[in-house]
Amino acid sequence: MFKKVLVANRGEIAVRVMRTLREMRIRTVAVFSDPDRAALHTLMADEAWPLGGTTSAESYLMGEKIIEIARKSGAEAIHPGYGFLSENAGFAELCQKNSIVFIGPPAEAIRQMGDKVTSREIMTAAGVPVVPGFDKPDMTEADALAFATEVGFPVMIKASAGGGGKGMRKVDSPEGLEKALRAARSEALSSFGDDHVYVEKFVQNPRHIEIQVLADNHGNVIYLGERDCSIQRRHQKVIEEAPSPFVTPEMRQKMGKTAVQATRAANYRNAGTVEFLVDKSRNFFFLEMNTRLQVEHPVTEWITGLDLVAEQVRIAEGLPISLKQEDVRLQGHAVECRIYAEDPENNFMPSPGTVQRLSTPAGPGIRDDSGIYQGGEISVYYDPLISKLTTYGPDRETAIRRMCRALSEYIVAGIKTNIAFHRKVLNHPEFADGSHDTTFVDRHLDELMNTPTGDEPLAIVAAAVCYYLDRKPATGTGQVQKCSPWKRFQRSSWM
Amino acid sequence: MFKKVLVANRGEIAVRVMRTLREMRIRTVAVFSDPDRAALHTLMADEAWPLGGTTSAESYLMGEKIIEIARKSGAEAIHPGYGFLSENAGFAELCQKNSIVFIGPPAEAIRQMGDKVTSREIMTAAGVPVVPGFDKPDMTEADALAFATEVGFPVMIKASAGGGGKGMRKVDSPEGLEKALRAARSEALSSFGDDHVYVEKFVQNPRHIEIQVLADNHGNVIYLGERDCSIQRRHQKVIEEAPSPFVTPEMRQKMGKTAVQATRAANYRNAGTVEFLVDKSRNFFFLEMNTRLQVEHPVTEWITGLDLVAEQVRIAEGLPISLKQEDVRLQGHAVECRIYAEDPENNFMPSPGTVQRLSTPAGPGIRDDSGIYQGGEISVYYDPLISKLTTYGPDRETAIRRMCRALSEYIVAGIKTNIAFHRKVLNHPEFADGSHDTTFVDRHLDELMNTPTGDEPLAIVAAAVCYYLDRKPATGTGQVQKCSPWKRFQRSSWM
Amino acid sequence: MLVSVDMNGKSVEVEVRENREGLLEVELDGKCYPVSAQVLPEGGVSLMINNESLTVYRTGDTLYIGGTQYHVHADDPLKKELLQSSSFKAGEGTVTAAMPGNVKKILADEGMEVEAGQGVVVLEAMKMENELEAPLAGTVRKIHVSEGQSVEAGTLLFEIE
Amino acid sequence: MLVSVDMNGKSVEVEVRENREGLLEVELDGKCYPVSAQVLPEGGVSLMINNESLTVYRTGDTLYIGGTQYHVHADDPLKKELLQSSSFKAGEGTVTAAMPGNVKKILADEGMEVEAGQGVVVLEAMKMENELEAPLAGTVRKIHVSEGQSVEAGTLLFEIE
Repeated sequence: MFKKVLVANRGEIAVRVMRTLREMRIRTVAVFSDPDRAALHTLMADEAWPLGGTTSAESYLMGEKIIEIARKSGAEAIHPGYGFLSENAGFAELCQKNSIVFIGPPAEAIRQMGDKVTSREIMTAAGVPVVPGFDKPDMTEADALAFATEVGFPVMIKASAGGGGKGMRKVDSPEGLEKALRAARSEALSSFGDDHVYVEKFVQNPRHIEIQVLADNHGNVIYLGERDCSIQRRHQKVIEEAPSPFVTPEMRQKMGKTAVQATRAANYRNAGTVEFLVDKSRNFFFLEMNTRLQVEHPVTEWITGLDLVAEQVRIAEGLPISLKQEDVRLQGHAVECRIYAEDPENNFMPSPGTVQRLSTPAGPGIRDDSGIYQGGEISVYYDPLISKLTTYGPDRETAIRRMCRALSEYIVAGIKTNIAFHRKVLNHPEFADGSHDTTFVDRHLDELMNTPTGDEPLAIVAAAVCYYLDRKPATGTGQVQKCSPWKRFQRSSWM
Repeated sequence: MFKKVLVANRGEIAVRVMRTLREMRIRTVAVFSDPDRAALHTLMADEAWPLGGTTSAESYLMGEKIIEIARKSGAEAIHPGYGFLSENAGFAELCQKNSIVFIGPPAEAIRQMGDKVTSREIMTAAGVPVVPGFDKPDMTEADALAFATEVGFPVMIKASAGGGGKGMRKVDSPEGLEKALRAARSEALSSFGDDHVYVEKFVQNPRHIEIQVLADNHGNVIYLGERDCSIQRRHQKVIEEAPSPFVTPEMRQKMGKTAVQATRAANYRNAGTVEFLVDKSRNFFFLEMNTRLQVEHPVTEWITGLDLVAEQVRIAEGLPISLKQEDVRLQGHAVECRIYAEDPENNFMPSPGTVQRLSTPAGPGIRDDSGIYQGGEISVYYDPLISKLTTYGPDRETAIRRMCRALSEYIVAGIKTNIAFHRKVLNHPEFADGSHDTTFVDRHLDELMNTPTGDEPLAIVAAAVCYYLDRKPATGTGQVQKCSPWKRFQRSSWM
Repeated sequence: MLVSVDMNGKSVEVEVRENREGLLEVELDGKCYPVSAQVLPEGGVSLMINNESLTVYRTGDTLYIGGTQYHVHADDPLKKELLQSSSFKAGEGTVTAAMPGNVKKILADEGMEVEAGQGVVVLEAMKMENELEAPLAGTVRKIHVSEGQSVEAGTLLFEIE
Repeated sequence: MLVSVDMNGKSVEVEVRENREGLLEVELDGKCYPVSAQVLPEGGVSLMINNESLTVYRTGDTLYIGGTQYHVHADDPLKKELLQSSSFKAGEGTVTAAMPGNVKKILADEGMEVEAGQGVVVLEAMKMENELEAPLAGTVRKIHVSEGQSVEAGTLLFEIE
């Protein structure tokens, strides 16, 4: 059993991983950049070691330095969270070279799944359905046109090394092909240092559905049902749920078995996710494999009762997965809303600043995985994800109603957030009946932005009353009482 | 379906009930006493109506006034929570007279189960095992002695109208009998206005195990497994869990069926709890039936996935229970710690005051049902229970470790709490192996009070550093940064 | 007290009065709301409008009600009117008094460079001081009044170019 | 800085120094802890002792560390010594100087009624001002010193009866 584990991450995911480590009675080591001296993960850890630096590149991406801290602190393993070094095959190798356990898959699996062309090839060979595509090292415009004509427009051009929508172009007709090829290649070269692109059939209005898998060193591979992540904005997931309202039991089993096949084909270990695009006829196509813990893993934890981080740690320790496929029981329904420090009314611009007031929802069926605290700072340097709010209920409707209730209790003052945006999505009839797809946010953006809540007159009354209370002379009337808590706090010897 | 429900309670249970009502899209009506103008339940409700008064008797026990508010506000039903009017048969009748639905059992069931002697009689007639006892309207000392000699000392003298340990005396030998009878009668008279007492065999070192039942108006009665509430201090539950580490599957079924028998015998409707004393040989005896929602209901909600308040509302609306006995699936393990505003080091004296800082635990498998907020007041007039913290895990050990982790994140500053006391109980080997009984706290009180945490030297270093930082002249050194958040807040136009 | 509230680009006037029982009466769009207000810790206010319970938190011009942010600016309508009418009446850089008052203070000298929004003249009207700002960045060409001077509505105060 | 810390009825002395890098060095029981301190919002302090991360919240004399409350009183040891030795040395109501110093201020007149704990004489010693309090409630019988006077250790300062 590990005695000490370093968490090579920050924010909500570092906090979430440390919580499980603490429950496993494993000592936690945090690393922190200069702006993160007072970040929640730094404060929560048993040990905290300075990385120095400000930007990600200067701090949380400094693999060598993190290894050095692991050695100095005596940590036997490193949990990379998601993002940063989590899908960096070189870092996984570096851990191995230094006899530190990387809590994640083998470097080779990361490398192969990280390359879109290689992963397509592996999956095709293993009989996993992929989106029809065409790839050749020196693909010409004529090659691409021939393929596109065969499968029909529109098609997608994608960078082989790609991710995050970079080096990607949708082509609707033969005329746009040449220009799109050129643009995608140049963007791929500048983003990934590699101009290799390929062409894929474009799946119309797909759903994004992914399968959570676990694989250990004893040959066991299991799947833990699916997550539906079709509420996206610019390829960024916003709301996820499990199970998917679109997936039938037969389809679940078929997708699950396919994901296990894919996992075995990739020689995969630890927790991973096989992502699929699903068309309206419920055909599913391999999209990519994420070789790490996903942001949205809590919805799977709710419906399975498992702790996926604990499973990751156990697998990394060489233990078998704690249950067999036939013992996996999916019960109830869970929904996740990603709470971002961003301004939906200003094109979703990140909104850093001081959290002047924080009130988090609580009560039955609520889980808040947050990385912030009242009075703390949200830095301009890192991801604006401040919390993953998840709710659970016996059925989808209960989970959604519970989420609406939870969001109504959530106050993050001092910065802008997408809390109200979430409520509008949840109350939209297309989301309520589960018929939405990945184009939902784009199609309804105006509506999601400009719907009044009905509370506007109350807000006006409230603003006027606040203005009045601020300025009214202090009289001793009964109904309007002013009791400043600041005075009370300032009297304490502390400040 | 109800459109509006009045919650005739305050504190954490009022908040918890309102959360479910909101999820059911039912409008919530709070009532509040003068000191509760800014209490959480007042702030959270859709409507809040002043009761006036300060003490419970002047406010939350004013049945007529609450009915009047229900009528004025148009509430169709009243949820009484626990305590206050929840087990007041007269109030349930008053509701009925005013055509307001009382979300709880019929008045007659409350009345019968509220009287210890009557409930014993009903249970005995229904074949439910009760602790061997003796009761006669004009019981003499000789009667009591004859009974005690037959079943063996020690015996308990209990008030028929009793509760909360009042009018109760343990008698170890014939010599003490007369004095104990006299004392119990006089205490019963002054506490309940009724000096009727009876004698019971004393069960040595029992466990307190109770069965949650639901009964609807369609003849359905189901049980939802047990809760083990053996960690008590002066008959006050402190830690509860479900399932009980002491109960075998056979015993669970037997106790469950007995509880259903008891429920039917009492002509019961809605949610209720049948409490049993269990001796070392796993014999169980009916103790009493609680005709309301219990404080510890969340542990049952965790392991069943049900929302008991939602079930209560549905049953009160005349709908059947949402599931059948054969569909009840108990999964995993849940633990509850009652967080009290009290000082364990000063004989558990209540500790009212201002919550100067509040930091609640979060993350996987944690639920906090609280009635307080940062900056709010804990009133001297009401129950010192400020929160029910519950944790869940696939097994007992995980749930307990998770609770230890959660308690380590819980900060309630400005008042004293029993948070550290809970951690000591959870870490005690007798609790860890599940062999404890209701005498646990009394037997280990010294140990639970005086164990150092090991962090004392750190506390001393911290105190010295805080003192230094308070007094040191402000210099611009790198490592010691002082950034007062108060200054920041005060700059805002609000203050 | 008359309060001007801006929300989503629209401006409304709200009257807030306190009656003898200390209860507030808020008039908006011809409707009168009785409001019991209780200041809460950390920027909160609990309002009861009739018996509706409304809990509001505020930082600056942002109100938080039930998980939603509202950007609401409340101000003295007189001050607003003075400012708006001043800057819109004459040429872009010409500021006049919107109502009778008294010049309390002159904050800039002729020939001085000012930013848009920088205070130039403080006018006292209806017992309230209102700072009249430069409507645009530029040079103070002329100040037509002096401290202590009484002015009528429409009096030319200063010009920026 | 020397700090006297009381905990569970026991008192220890702790030395806190700041080195050139701005890092604190805390000496307790002969052991020296290097401490990096960061003040947090709302009464918090983050300490790193070597690399151990310790997050502490404080209200008054109560420290909160990992869900546990510690009652810890920190004070100036000199002030404590002065107070204690003063009030314990002679008769109950007689207060003497525990170390050499200078009488900075007299806060009470002879014949005045004072509460227990009420300040009577301010003594400056080692550049620190220390208020010497009445050890019991009563009347100030005699003040033996005057403002500005230098005193030796053991000098009788005042008597309460």
